[in-house]
Amino acid sequence: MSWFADLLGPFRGFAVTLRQVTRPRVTIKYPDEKRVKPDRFHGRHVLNRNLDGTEKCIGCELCAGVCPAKCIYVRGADNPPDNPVSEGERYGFVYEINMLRCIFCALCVEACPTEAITMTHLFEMSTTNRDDAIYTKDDLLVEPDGTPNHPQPDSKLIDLNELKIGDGWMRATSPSGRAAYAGVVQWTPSARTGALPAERGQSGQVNDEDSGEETDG
Amino acid sequence: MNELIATLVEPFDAAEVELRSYASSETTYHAITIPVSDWVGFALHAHEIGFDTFIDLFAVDHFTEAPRFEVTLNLLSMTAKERILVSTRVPYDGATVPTITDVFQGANFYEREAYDLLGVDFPGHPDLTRILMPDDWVGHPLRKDYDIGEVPVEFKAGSADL
Amino acid sequence: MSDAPENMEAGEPNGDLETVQPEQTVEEARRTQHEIWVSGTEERMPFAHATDEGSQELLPSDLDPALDIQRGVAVDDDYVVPERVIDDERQIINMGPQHPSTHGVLRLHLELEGETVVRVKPIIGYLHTGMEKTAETLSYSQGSTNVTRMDYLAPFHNELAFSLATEQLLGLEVPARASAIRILMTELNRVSSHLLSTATMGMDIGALSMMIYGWREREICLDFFEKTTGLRMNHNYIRVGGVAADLPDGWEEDVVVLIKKVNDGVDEYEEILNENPIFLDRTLGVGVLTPAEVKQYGVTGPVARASGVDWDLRKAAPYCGVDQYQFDVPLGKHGDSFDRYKVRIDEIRQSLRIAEQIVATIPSGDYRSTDAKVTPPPRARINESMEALIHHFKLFTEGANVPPGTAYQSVEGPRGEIGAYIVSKGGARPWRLRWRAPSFAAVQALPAMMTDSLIADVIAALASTDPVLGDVDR
Amino acid sequence: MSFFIEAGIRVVFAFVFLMVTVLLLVWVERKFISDLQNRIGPDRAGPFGILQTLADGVKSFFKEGIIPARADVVLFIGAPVLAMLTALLTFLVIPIGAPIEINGVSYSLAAMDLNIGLLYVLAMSSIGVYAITLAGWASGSKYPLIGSVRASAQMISYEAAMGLALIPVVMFTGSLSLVAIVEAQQGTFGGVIPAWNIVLLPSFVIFLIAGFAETNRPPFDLAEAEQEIVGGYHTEYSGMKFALFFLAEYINVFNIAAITTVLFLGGWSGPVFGPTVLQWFLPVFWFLAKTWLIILFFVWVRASLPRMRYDHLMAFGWKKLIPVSLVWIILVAVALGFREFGAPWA
Repeated sequence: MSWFADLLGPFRGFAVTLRQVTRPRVTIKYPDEKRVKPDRFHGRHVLNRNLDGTEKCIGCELCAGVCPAKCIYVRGADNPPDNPVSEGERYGFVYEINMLRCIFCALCVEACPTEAITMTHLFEMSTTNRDDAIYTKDDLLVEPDGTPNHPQPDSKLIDLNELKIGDGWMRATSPSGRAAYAGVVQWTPSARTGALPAERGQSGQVNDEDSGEETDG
Repeated sequence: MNELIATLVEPFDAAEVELRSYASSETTYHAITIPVSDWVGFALHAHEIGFDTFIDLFAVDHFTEAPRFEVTLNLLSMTAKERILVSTRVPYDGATVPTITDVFQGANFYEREAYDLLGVDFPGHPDLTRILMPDDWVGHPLRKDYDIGEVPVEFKAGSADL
Repeated sequence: MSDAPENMEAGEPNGDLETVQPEQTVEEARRTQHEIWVSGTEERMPFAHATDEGSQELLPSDLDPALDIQRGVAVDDDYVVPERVIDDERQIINMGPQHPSTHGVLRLHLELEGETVVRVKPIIGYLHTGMEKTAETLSYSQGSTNVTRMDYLAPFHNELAFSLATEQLLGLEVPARASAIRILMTELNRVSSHLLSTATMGMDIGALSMMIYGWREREICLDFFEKTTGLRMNHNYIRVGGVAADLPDGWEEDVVVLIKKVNDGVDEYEEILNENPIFLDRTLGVGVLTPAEVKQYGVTGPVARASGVDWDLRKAAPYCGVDQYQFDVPLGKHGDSFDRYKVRIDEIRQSLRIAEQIVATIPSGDYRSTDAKVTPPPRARINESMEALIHHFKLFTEGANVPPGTAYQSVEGPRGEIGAYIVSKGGARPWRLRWRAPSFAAVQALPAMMTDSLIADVIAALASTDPVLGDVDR
Repeated sequence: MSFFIEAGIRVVFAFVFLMVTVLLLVWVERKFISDLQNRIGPDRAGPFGILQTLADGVKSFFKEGIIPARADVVLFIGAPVLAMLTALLTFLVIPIGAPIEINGVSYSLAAMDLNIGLLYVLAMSSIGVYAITLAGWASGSKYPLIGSVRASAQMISYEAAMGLALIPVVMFTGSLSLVAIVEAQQGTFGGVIPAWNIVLLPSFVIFLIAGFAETNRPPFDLAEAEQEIVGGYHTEYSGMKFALFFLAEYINVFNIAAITTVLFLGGWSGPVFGPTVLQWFLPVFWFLAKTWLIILFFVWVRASLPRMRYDHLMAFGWKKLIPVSLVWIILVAVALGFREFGAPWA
């Protein structure tokens, strides 16, 4: 029957296309349905707070220094001794990100020594003027209870819940290549996400001894 | 230095050969430096003895060093599985390297690119015009004395004196 | 700088061509025929024709020796140059920079006689963003964010070439797991790139569904990249010294599923295209590139292998231990569009085969060099060790210091040899980064493929060459 | 007077019917092709995106009409009108159902039942070539010119094949009137197989292939070949003028499918039963069902085949289709001769 198969060869494409009718669709109805993004997704930045409400940012400007696109502007200031804003000696007095220049490489997340700047799953950030794309500290910093802010909270496209998840890249890069640190929690919990577990690591085990408590997210 | 490379550089007294190896690999390649007078002759000779695959040609601006421009030719011998990087140095005044488009057709675009971005002249090239930059561009951007230029990044607090 | 070659005399005047006078050199002809506007002035001279492009203009054939040189060498005996009609009857059309199938902003000046393409001139530079210059201002740790954007369909390969070249300068040994991860990601990247290429080739030839199917399978690859690196393109994942992060939880299952799905998808493409008489008519014997031309123009990768040139850097100059995996190098015979398509399809299968082996054999251990001068310390160490904190700050502000020297490193990208040539004069930034872009050479070889074919063949040849203009222009 | 009233009603009905059909047709094509490609397809305007075409039409209507500087204005505007006109006129002779008898008067369900209907169809599609050729020429631009040259060569070649494919049908049924052709296909062979002209299988296949070429549908859409010559003859068209071309193309698709149904698939013939009103509508239903099946086939082909190359297309038309048609005509003639006069040796 091989001659028959040869004869059908040119028409096999018709069968392939017709077969697709029964397959599930690969496209989704975007603004109505949203793709589930992976943990490490690089989305909009947030500035985190500690569980006690103090800011994590200590104004060290490492993020601004490492940024290949030079899109971060930080100016630190000394903490007022009576009412410290951050845990350290200084805090980020001005913190701005020009989202028009940001390339979402997440080097700032890797650079931040206090896990103050992390990335979330929100990427719908279109604006109608250039000014709105410059995110100030007010837009970036989460509330003391962990609720994130967004400059256009009412936009239909935006699911603000996506701002509440994230930090995957910070967790993923924390071991910095050391197998010994895989599965070790190396960060302090933040008000936005609570305590986060480490990734499973190469041994398949999560080392939870440092995290202290179970995560809820 | 293996036999093929020895044959390659043998007619050229002034050629210097340096053996380098790739990262995380045992494979090696040869960096050869020749005077500019031997440039076309070397290319021809290399083509004859088997380095017939043209891979790359580019220039480097060393700026602070005496012969300022370095033009490097990257050739491959697929039969011998050898790679050579042939370089020559030319000074700022008279940064001219004779074209090798007669030996390797593929050098055409690459010499145009080197001319366009670093201002090295290739006399004899059939169509030495700018290739990446606009025709009316002034200067050669990859030269070290070419100003990088800067676009100020807009920030809300950036201009305000806080 | 007057660069008009002295030996290039203009030919006899041919017909009554508008403004070209006899006894002009090429340079003079350009100058008189095309008044272009001078930057900095408001003045803008009207162009003689709608297709004028200053010195990039396709001149009458007797005035343009450059293209005759580009027309191919050592061609087959049956390569017949048809007798030219006089230049008056030529029609020049611009294909691109805005055209549905020029893969970005490639511009082809086509000289037509009816539908037959007599001469082709590729014009590039519309996407030139000076990335080689940018690289000189970025440190080695920032550099991979830059190079990954050059060939945006092969970001991992670009990062790998850059990282390997830097490691060559540093004399750095990379842990085995890092190498395995690098190979896994680059091979999957090759799959995704070839899938896209096959898809767009189908689209360009008019097989609409092929487009969607190719992107469908590519999506699976991109999903895996996104899960691993957080980004779908331009990952900045392969860094100097290793990779930025370990593979994500559950990656083994993902890769196994990916291999199965992509293999099934590729089967479908072959069912649609391989025996389709129209597809065969459109691609067999179209856009032929001979092995001699391949070597002359420096075309590498699948395009070269389709012409029967057995050259794969993974075999010839293996990097990251890719030689320890079993795979074949698919070769074509005729160097035509169909062979290029077929070589890509076969390479997808071979890459998946490598990925399969990596899942089975990946070693555990560190996945980034532990050299404190290259790799930042683990996050937990920052709070414990003063030295770690200093290293952290130094690496993220200044970057890793690299000793002086030069290094060339090439990897086998989806489009051919991606070469990174770094000149270091010490310090944390490259003095010069030269990027050997495979598409650049391929674009240069386009006239050899397209001359004396039909417009439809131009598209088939271009699609099967698969140039990425981000790579061409950098 | 009553003739004009009746004609007016028929024309208006035909126009409305065509417009609704085209709206549906574009939607069905987009939806079905998205099914074939694992996509969702249009789903925003109206339920299942059924109003998408309407939205696109309204958008085109309000768009600025751009006329290129070098265009020949009269022809540039006239060409889409001509394309639309020929497409609409072709439909007039197609009977979409069995004749309806009211008060003893039989009304044909074709807008007009010409006794040379088939010739008329061919004539209209020949004039349709002018629309495309003029559009390309009048644009004053290079890609459209190439497209229009391609189109004229292609459509003239395939018209020959199409005409030759129709000759056996005419010989078989003995009439050029489309209504008569359908009526000749009533009944069955041996009471089981419907007596449709599809028994003239080679004619059917050639006609269908030529139909693809005549309507500029993939795999023969060389005249507009987006990937090669950008948009072919309608590269420079936008707004309402483009929409007219677009509509004309889809009306032509429907026409070709309908004519195929009429000529080869027995037109409106099918089981008819029930009360009078149902007996009026069932033939229309059978006709539309067959036509839509062919349209879906058109879409399916579009999703499955790449575009042919120009020279292959011409070679295919002249070297394959036309010789096969000629041979087939002779075979049919001989067969008919046997049927009519008996074997010469008998």
